[in-house]
Amino acid sequence: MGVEYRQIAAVLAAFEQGDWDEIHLSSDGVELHLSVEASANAARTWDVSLPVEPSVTATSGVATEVPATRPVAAEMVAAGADTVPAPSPGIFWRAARPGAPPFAEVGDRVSAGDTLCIIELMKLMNHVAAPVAGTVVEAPVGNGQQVEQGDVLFRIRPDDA
Amino acid sequence: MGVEYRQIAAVLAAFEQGDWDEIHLSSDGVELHLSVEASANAARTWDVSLPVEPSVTATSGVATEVPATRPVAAEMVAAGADTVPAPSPGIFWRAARPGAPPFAEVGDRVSAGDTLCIIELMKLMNHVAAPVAGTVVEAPVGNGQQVEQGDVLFRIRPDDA
Amino acid sequence: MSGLTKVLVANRGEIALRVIRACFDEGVRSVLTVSEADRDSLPARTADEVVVIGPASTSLSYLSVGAVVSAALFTGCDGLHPGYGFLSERPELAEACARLGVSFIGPSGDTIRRGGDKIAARELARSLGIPIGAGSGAITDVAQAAAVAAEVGYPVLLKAADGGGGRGMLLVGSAEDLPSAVERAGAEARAAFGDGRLYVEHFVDDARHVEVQILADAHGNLVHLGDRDCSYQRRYQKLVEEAPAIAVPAPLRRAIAEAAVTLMRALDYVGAGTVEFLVDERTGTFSFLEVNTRVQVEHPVTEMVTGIDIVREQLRITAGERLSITQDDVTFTGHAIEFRINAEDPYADFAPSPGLLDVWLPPAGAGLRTDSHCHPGYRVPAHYDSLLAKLICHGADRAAALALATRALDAFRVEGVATTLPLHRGLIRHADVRAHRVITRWVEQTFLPAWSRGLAHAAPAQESH
Amino acid sequence: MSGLTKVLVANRGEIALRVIRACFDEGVRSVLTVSEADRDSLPARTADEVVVIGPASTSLSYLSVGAVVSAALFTGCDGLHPGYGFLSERPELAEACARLGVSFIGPSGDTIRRGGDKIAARELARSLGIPIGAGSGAITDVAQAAAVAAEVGYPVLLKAADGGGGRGMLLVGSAEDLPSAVERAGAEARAAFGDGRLYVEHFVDDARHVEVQILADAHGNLVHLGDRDCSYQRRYQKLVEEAPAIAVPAPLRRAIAEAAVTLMRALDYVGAGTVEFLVDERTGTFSFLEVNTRVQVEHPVTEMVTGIDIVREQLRITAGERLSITQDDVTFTGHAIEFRINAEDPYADFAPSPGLLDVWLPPAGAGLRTDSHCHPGYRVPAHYDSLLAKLICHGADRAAALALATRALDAFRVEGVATTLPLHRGLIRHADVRAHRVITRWVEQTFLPAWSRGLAHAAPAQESH
Repeated sequence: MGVEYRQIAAVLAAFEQGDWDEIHLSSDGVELHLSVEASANAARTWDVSLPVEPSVTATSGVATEVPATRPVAAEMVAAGADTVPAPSPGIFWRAARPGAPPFAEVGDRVSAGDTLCIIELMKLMNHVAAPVAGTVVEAPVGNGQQVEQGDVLFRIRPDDA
Repeated sequence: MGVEYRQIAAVLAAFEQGDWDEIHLSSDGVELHLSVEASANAARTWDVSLPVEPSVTATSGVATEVPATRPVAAEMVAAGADTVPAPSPGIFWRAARPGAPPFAEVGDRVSAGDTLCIIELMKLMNHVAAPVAGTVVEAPVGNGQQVEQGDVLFRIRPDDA
Repeated sequence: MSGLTKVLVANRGEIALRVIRACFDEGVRSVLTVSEADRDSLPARTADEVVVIGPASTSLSYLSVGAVVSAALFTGCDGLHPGYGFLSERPELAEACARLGVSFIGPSGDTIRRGGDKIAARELARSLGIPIGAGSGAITDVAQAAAVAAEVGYPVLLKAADGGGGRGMLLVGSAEDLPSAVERAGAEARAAFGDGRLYVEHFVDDARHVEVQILADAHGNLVHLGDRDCSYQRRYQKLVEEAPAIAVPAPLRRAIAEAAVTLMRALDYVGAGTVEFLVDERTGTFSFLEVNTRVQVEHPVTEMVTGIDIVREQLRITAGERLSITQDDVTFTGHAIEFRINAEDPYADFAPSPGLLDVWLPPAGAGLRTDSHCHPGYRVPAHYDSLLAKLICHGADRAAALALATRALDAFRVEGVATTLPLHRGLIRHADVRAHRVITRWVEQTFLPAWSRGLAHAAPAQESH
Repeated sequence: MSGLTKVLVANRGEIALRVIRACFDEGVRSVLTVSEADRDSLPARTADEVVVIGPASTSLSYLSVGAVVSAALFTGCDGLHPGYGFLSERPELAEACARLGVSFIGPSGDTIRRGGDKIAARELARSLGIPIGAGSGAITDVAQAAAVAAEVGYPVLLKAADGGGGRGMLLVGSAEDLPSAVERAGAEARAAFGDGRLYVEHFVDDARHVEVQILADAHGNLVHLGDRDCSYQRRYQKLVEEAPAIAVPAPLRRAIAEAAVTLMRALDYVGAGTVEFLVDERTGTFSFLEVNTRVQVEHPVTEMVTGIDIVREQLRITAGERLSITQDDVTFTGHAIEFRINAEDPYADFAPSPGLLDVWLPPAGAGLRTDSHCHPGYRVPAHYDSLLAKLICHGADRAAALALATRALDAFRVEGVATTLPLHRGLIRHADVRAHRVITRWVEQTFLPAWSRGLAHAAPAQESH
């Protein structure tokens, strides 16, 4: 069982051939992290760490609670700004797809009804629209982060404020 | 579904014919308790209570912890007495079978090796023997009670104490 | 006796779940009796209704005829399935049901009395020309026992007339041990069964335990579903069972099946039942042991090789239906082995091990069946017996069943309580098991001593327990 | 391509568990890829080994060819099973496996390209004389689309060339809606599949969705395992599937099966795959829809009626074995229906419903099979699709399967998240379902509106959700 040297070598060889940016694997206490710098001629780096953590095969038959990510405290409301809460739990996406420009960043002017972000819930993509016209003054959630219903996604200072 | 009047009547009729002392049933929020006094001519009593508690069919898929019965605090040691701890978890039985005289009661003189009680564990009957000769000064566990390993079953004042 | 609409399942654990599911399959509602300790059990969650019949203590719940019969009336059941153990072979329960208009799923009280009393059944078998072991009728004192023992030869087994499932049995090696043994066995039988009658049998050294499954309807139709080899035993408790009993020569197996049919016909048997025999490997002969007037723990191995659902057949028979099969319809496919996974620590003299199941992950796959009431997070109570699960492995032949069993036992993950899984993993790899050479003394006299020595010499056991 | 000893299961959820168990059945070790969110899943606990390949986000884990292929090398796997969805129909994965010496459990990258591209597959079917729906090749602008639509007649379906499983489809009722629809569908297809090519098809009003299961080995042997009727759909997503497709006239079914075999032979198909067709109820004709080059969600209904384990066959085929069956060996017994139990709230426009499963108690019994990765205490993650379980009901005929399904759906207990169970309970009792009159528009146009009205008029829903 376990991971043997020749297996790690096989991954390295594949990584050299492949056009992958980064690979991070862990199994049975062995971690393997391979990455290549975005710049054209950067050296590829690799890093293998031997058993550090217990086997990743979970040993408990009782599910553990996964703590929800709660990005910001609701009380930190920027003065005079409207908040845009998450309409459901889900995954927060800033852009329509990886690599695309974000829908809205801090400092952007938005109109009421503009898409601010996507909340992905079980493969369903829900566009979240700006409730008012104004300027984005806060965007506390990181791309790809999990949010709970009601979490603040954006703060917008209305034009008439 | 649920329990209907004619079903309760059927239980009553059976109870009248049977030679049972006591019947206590509950289902779907209906409780039925029938008992007869030990004396020969005593009237039979019966008591039916209608929905009071939620359905007994458990609704949780996650098992709840059953608190162990821990009869006495270990610090209440009678001065100069030896304790007899439970060798394993199990059910405490004072006598060899229902109706038989108890092995040992408070005030009884016992010799080392005498059976004091039975601890029943998953149908295995373990006799618990007196560690010393002496007098039983305390017997804190009720017949049929569940005990955990180490719970004090008896205190015995040794003859030489 | 016509139709069943709602059945009281008067048992707990895996057999309760098994019966509840058979009711579901037959389109019959199920009501489960539970003690206070079992209110949240998996069978309780699976049954259509639940009735609490008393505290955890079995004498006040699962062993109370009054509580169980009242529960059937209380919830409007027209049938009652007793499972195995508890009240399943108590004629009083069958009779109370008959009196109160509840169909007992099992034979009549009279048949239970005549078949379940070990001494009466021996006499019946003898009268039918079925071989019985050298031994006695009922004995009441040491002198009688000594006379019989001297005649049949030591070692002898003392057995309780009302015993069952290996309980109330005592092996006596020599005449000097007999007096104290008779006294002890009598006292134990009185305490356990309320009946101190004993009988004495010669103990057969190289014996296999072979039993025949019977199904009979109320219309005079009776078939057998073949035999099982239950020779893997510890303290007269079965650990592993196989079907069919292919280690026994075919002519002997035919004679045993015929004897079982003859005996059950003489008992006017209705329902599912088993006739147990001992096969003497040295002499190639067999002798009658006892009748079990209920479904047995090991019934699944027969189901796997015949494709017949014995518990559903019990329900249909009680509903007044005719057997849908004749003896010619009963065919056998492959080989099945059952392992009893008990909450006992085989590294600590099989000490019972109640507690919380942190991990419970039975294997699943083609040819595998796990009958169990356990689940992750289940707290195995201290009040009841230690059977957690039965793992049944079915293959095209015995070698395939053994190969599957080896992988399945390795894959079965339990943490939180000690179980007999490590024992089974050792057992299944033993040359004697592979060669099908296991006799009733084998586990205790051959396997366990060597296995324990092996453990002592080996690295610390890997199994968490 | 000879032998398999250790297989990477590159998927999650019920299909991961299904493949892990097939590996167990075949005596092959399984290694499961998991994202950080699935480390403690039931499949993770069941697999022989686990390898964490990335964070919860699918693009960085289950959808990363590099991560998945590396994981196979990292853990020394000689095979890789992609399940369905995720990377299962990505030729890049099959090709990377081939390059790196890992046997991909599925057809070659070339076959996936030729079969999986909807437009290329339509052309191939047309060249083989297999009917295809009235429609276009690839269109690149609104003018082309308008011309085709005018020719075949409205309503038309816009489909993504690289779509699948109902994604990337848009129904257009009239010419004025076409321009915006083409723009939207093209953008969605680019976003979802990285390929904006579309094609246009006439939408058939009274259609059944019928598909044929194929198995083919690497030695030129190819059989079909009969058909399935998957007409119960909402938003082009299948909800319920049946096998065989007995509502379709027998001569038509034979022609459809022949067409499927012809097409898959032309693709040099190796492995398990499906050819999907539309049957026009009015004209009694059929037309080719698409090829699925992977195992499908609904494969169990075919397994139940044929007795053939499709996933084990996939493993054997990849191991280089010959099919153990010829077309004549494939026989059909009874009828099977599958229900997809999704974590969606049918009372709230099918809103996804992740959360903690407080109660999870699937029914069990003869003829029932539940394929699921769920268990009590499982937290359904927000990151992945909503399929919790497939309940498969098999009966001697369709009426028996429906009767069993009714009882099984009623007995299935889930609390903590909303599911589609109430929908299925309503659906199974509908006269159109009983009469087998369901066409692809039926759920959305007939059933759901009436069901919702019924709910509005009825007492508050009993189901906790």
